[in-house]
Amino acid sequence: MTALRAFFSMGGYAAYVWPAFATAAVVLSVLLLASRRRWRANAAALASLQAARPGRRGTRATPGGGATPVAASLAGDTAPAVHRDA
Amino acid sequence: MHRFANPARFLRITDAVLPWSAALTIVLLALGLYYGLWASPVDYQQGATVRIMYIHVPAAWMGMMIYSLMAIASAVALIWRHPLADLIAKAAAPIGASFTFICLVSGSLWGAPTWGTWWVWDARLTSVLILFFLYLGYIAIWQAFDDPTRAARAAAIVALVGFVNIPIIKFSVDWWNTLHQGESLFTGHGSEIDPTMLRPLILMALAFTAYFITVLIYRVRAEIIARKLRVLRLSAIEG
Amino acid sequence: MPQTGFAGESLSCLRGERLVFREVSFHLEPGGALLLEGPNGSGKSSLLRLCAGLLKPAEGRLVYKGRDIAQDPEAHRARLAYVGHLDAVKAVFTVAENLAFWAALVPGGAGRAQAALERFELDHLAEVPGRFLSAGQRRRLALARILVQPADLWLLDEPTNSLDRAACEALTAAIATHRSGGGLVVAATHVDLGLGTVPVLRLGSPAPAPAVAPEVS
Amino acid sequence: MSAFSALIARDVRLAFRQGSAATLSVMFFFLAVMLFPLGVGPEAAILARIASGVLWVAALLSVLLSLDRLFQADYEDGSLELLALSGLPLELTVLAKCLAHWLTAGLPLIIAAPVLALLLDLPAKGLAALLLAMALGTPSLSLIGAIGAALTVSLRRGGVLLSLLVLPLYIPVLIFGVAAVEAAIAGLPSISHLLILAAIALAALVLCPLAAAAALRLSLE
Repeated sequence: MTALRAFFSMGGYAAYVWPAFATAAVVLSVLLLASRRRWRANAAALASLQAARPGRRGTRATPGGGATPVAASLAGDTAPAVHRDA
Repeated sequence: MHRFANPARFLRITDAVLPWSAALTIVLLALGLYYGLWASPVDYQQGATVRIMYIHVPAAWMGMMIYSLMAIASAVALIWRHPLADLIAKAAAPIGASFTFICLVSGSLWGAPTWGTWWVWDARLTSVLILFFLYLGYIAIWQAFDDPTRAARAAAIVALVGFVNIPIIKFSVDWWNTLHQGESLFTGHGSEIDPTMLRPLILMALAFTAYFITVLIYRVRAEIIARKLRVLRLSAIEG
Repeated sequence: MPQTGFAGESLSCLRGERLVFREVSFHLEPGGALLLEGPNGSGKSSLLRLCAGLLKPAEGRLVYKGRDIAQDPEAHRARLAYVGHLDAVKAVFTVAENLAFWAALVPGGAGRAQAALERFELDHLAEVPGRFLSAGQRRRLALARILVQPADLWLLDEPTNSLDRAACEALTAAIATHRSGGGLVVAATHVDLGLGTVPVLRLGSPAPAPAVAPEVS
Repeated sequence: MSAFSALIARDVRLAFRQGSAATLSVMFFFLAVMLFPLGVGPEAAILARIASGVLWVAALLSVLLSLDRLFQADYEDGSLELLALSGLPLELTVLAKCLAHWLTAGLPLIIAAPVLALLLDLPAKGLAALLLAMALGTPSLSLIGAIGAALTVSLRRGGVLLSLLVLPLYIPVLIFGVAAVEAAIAGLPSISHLLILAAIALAALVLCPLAAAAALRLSLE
């Protein structure tokens, strides 16, 4: 037990070492969770938005999948070369 | 920026990378903490507070590395108008700001026992503090514009201007510090760091990098989907 | 590719993430005029800003005398005069001072200032500070500014805003002399500018096909 | 060059015609400096010790306050887009406006500085270095500030964001400006600090118009 207590006392500097690690842990985990939640929320919103409007959007058969020719060509800036993947 | 750029390739790549980076983060973090907190010697002078170095130094490295990455991504976005570069820079900023904040807090905690106060205008800490405000400026400019494409280009300019100024600010703050104060606590640990201390430092730095990649993937995906949502909602109005 | 005059080839315009218009083309011969019509927000101003070079087309290009204007923006700027919604009149400067500044930006502009003022009946207001001018007088000052510039291409965005009948006639006359000298005019307006039968480019109708978002792959 | 000088003349005349614009930054400079004795206490010893820092911080803030005058008015009344369409390249337009801004905001501070140096008991040896350092430093403040002004010109309440963007970039000018004065007071040569200030000014002269013009094109779309 004493080894454990010695470990946590950090040679008397516990009041400095642990808060440093604690802030790092808190900040990094909050950032991780917030980022993941934001991704999940957006993905859900997108799914529901597309589910709610399949009639208008889904039927448009687009050759070769992906965006329609016009939309795809908008991806190019100067020369209207179609580059599908960013 | 292209409304219809198809980020399929990016999504495919990150699908593969995500599980690996997440697993790597956990493993490296565990190893780093084990070696950092347990299996490494105590400093003869500072005692156990030297362990804070394993958070403080990697966080400083990450803060500067991420800002450089943002500057490169911004340059790519401005010059080649690559539609994803903006999103990567925007997604990276909060992560960089968090690391810089961690670096400041851990720096203050590390110095407190020997300085007797919570903050000393040490050259390194002051530069990191200024870097923190560069991050805040970058994040603020994104939110200032209501049109995302304008915000993207304005933020790219801010990132590049900031990046050009970082060495000048670093030089002037270091120079200012030697003028007013001479020696500072941190110079000690730079050179004669023995290998047993170096190992946790590197492990923690790698752990932070893996963490950065993981969170960056989440945030960039959220941005891509957010853009699609905007496009869908806009076309709903036009349609 | 047309070698003379000013042409737009399958232009598409993105304002932020909104598709304003796409596949718009036009061709103007020297001395020609083009009217832009369409509901608000249909992109009339955006097309004019594209022609001026303030805005880059998302797709397609603008060609002047056979050369893409993006290749030499400075030369393009030198050959155009643009009148937007705002009049750019400084309240603390008099009418003459306002015009003199814009004249100083172009070679030989000063010489044409007096004639420009007379053309739009502003000569008697020369010493009146900008803040005392009515909206119509400010608009006439903005129009007088384009007479000072040696421009082949006039880009007019709702030029007749707040103009009285006499000023409209003065504008029509000015456009006529400009076109007779081989000048080109692109104007967004819903008021008859007395240009006679002139090609009209209708924007915003039928509504461009709604933007299609790619399926989430 | 006539277009370039015509634009400078117009902006300077505009600043003086609007009356308060030019004197505003000097009045703020005075007020900001006057606050310090009231706050820190009137003892000459303390004031002399912090005088160069106070003068430089106050000068920096008064330039910062007058930055929105650079593009805001022209953006709102449509002159800016006409200037962007004029024969003068946008980078030169930005340079002309920065020069005019320096003439109406930076220069008056240099003229007012000796009086304020007296108020703060700045040692006489430091005065020459102060004026020289401000002459070399304030142009950089206008040029660097132009980038922030250009970025926030289309924003309704861009003022706070402007200072958040610009102040970190002012730090090198502040550090070497004060160092030049402190060195002179200590009897040391301050030439190296002045040279660094000059280097910053030259770099700003070249790079800032590019960045500011890019930012302006963005908001003129």
